[in-house]
Amino acid sequence: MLDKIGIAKRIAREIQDGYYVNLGIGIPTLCANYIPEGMHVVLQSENGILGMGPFPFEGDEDADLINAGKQTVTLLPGSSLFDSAMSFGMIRSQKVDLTILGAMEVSEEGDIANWKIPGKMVKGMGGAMDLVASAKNIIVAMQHVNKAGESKLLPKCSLPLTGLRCVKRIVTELATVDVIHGRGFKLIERAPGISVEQIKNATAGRLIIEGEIPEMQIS
Amino acid sequence: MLDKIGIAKRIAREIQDGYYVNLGIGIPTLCANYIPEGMHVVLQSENGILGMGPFPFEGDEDADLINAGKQTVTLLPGSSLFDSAMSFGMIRSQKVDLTILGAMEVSEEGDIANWKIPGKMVKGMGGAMDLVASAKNIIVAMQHVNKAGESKLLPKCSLPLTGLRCVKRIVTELATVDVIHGRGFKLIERAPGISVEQIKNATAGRLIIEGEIPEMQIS
Amino acid sequence: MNKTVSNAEEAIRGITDGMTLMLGGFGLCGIPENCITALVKAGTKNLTCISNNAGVDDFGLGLLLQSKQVRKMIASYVGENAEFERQMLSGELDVELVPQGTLATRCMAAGYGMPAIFTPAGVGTEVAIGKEVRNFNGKDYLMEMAFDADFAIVKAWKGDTMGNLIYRDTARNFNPLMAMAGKITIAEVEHLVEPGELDPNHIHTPGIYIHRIFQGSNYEKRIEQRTVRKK
Amino acid sequence: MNKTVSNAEEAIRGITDGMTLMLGGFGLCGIPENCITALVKAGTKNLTCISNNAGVDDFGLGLLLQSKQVRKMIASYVGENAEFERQMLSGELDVELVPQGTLATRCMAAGYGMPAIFTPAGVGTEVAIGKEVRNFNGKDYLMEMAFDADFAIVKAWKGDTMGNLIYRDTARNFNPLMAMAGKITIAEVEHLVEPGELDPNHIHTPGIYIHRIFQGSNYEKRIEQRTVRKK
Repeated sequence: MLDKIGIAKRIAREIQDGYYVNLGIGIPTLCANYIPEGMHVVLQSENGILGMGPFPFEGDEDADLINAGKQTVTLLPGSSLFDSAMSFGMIRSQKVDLTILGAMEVSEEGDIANWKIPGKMVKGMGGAMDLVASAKNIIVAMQHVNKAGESKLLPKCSLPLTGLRCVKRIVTELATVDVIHGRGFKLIERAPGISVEQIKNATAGRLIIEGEIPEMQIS
Repeated sequence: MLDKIGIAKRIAREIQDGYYVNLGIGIPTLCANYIPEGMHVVLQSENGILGMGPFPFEGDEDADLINAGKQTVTLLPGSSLFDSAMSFGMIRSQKVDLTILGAMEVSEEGDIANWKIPGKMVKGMGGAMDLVASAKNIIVAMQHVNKAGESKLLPKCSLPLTGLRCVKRIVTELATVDVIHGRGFKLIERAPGISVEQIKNATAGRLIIEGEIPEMQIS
Repeated sequence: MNKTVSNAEEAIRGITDGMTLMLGGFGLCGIPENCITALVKAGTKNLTCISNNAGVDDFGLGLLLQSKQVRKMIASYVGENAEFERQMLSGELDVELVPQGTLATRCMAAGYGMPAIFTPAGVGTEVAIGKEVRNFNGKDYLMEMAFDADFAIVKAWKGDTMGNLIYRDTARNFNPLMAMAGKITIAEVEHLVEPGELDPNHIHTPGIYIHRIFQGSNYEKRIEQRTVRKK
Repeated sequence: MNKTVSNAEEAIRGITDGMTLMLGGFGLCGIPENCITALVKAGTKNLTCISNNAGVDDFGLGLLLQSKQVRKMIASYVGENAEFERQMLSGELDVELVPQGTLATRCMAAGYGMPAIFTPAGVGTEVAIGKEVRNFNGKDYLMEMAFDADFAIVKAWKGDTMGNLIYRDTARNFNPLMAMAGKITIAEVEHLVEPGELDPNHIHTPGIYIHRIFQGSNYEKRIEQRTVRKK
């Protein structure tokens, strides 16, 4: 079973040289730490940065330079700054190669719910609806089951949707799964030490198992 | 009867302190020379300038700094440069206070034709259709009659239109005339030495004459 | 063409009960601190505020919420504010949640004289309820309307007396968009200079959009999430 | 993330007969001189060119017209070009005239992922023929579609190897809009520098939009209307 860092490491393997990547808050943010050496990737932050760098050294924090999670960050050489309309313009026009975000639920069709739980305080969707509606390649980082032990990979989402038919791949503590439109969740890899049976039991939506399912390679 | 400079001088009186003004090619451009001293006016050029200055001194011409008529120009202190989308954005959102342009024909309804003569080579509308469709205050500088002696102030335009119901005021070599929607051309002023009768004869559209018509004041 | 006013109190003159205001900023970054303080002092009520966030309890837009001056909040994310939650649950405060890109683009549309825009954000979600859905090239889009704001209040780094503005780093965010969108736009800046001191190639907001400008004072520029690494 | 190519010939690789190209510039100001020369040399045919103007007979886009490589021209003003006129009248060349603001905004729409925009320009004129007219708040607007270009070719003043661009004065014009709109975008620059040399606050076109960049040479930067005053 993977921990959060394991999930981040596995997803980082999806990043290719030359990619522009938008990382959501939480596990997705961790992915930045595991981009292979020598690979040149530019991180987009939807509040208006391309070329976001790591957190500043203590004492170098600048209130004018934050990421979409409101954390103080830095700029790397070759970065650029822009307003929010251009930022979401480049997201809508699919210039961002890969978007990694968290989810509460994903359906067999690739629908995603990650912004609202009825009965709980609604904080807002922020940029999530824009990202999922436009991104050409969306990978979800999440737990396979929620704290109540219920599967988060469902035939249909029960929570209010963030977007329709948009998720391509899901990486959880148990498995890597692809969304095959019209068919269901296709099992791609098992997490180290996890059996196909365990994944099956944790998946409420239709799980497609074809041939031998390899174990994930994580450095 | 006014010459071109006279028309430009008369129109310059419409400009108020603090105005942002877009001047078309021809007579409108001349207006810039007659803005009263001490009045602060910012000229917009739709290719991407606010704060356009006079022509450069000989030898200071810069191929990267031209106006919408492709003439070399200069920048005044407080100027700004921007792309064509923002330029027409500020035109469409009516941030430009006054637009002065030429016309081939204007109708009683304020329709304007100034871009195309059937049978002749069409050069294109450039920014004219955007300007007339959006500007909140449009003054036309033109001759009252064409070279064939026909009135250019018509019940309806005969040439292909540039825009509908947009012209507020017309200044010609003979008169200042306002467009009153649903009523016609209202005579406001006579050019020096011109009689109401002469203006009547030169106006094919309905001319409204109410009370004594004063002669224009031109410095 | 000098648009300078002496301070925030003078800048916000004409903002009256029931008006719609746009306020720049993302989180607490690039917010018009001086004008918010002046609005609290003025006590203007029943405001509709369009801003990406709602501040925190004791800073930013949160101050206007504390003093119960806001009737309706239009934002994309309002998570950091307990008083906000209380007012929303009690029904004192109307909240309209708008996807962040939609919020930005509806501001831009107003500034660009475009009555509406199309975006795929929110298709198939509750955001789409009551909105026109239109298919272009096989993809569904929502038609979203341009905002209509009586005043826009923005914060820039540098400005000149003619209203030209330059923002700094991610304090740019919604500010240039809202600057274009207000019927009347107020800019507060950290450094107010004379015309000619800013490079015309580097202006982010041309002065034509700005009606009043002043140099603010005592900027706190609070950091919401101070994240650092060790040297 | 080095997007540098060695020259214009390499930059235009993949542009084939029948493609749609956007070319930046207003008149002869800010045009991609090197790429135009390379396209003439390559002899690519049946191009659809989207550009505000069509150059003059012996410079700019006029060179592509002289060599009869253009099948269709989409522009707002084409007045300075005798060969253009001849080809248009003879039917060799299709011409679609688009209001300048509509042209600019249709480029921006493509770059911003908006399938269509609304503008009042052209309502009630022949430009409106066949287009949807829609009334918002009592005013009529045309719905105009985003452009779809295989390649955009732009000219900037400075650029870095990651594709970040800064334009100079009115040579900006359509360039940043078209840069965002091309499926593949080529930038030629007068000065190519290393990442980190350009101030990120002053970038007009972020590198994400640029696929290939090179430092051009032998810029003529011809002036169309040399207007001066005496010292």
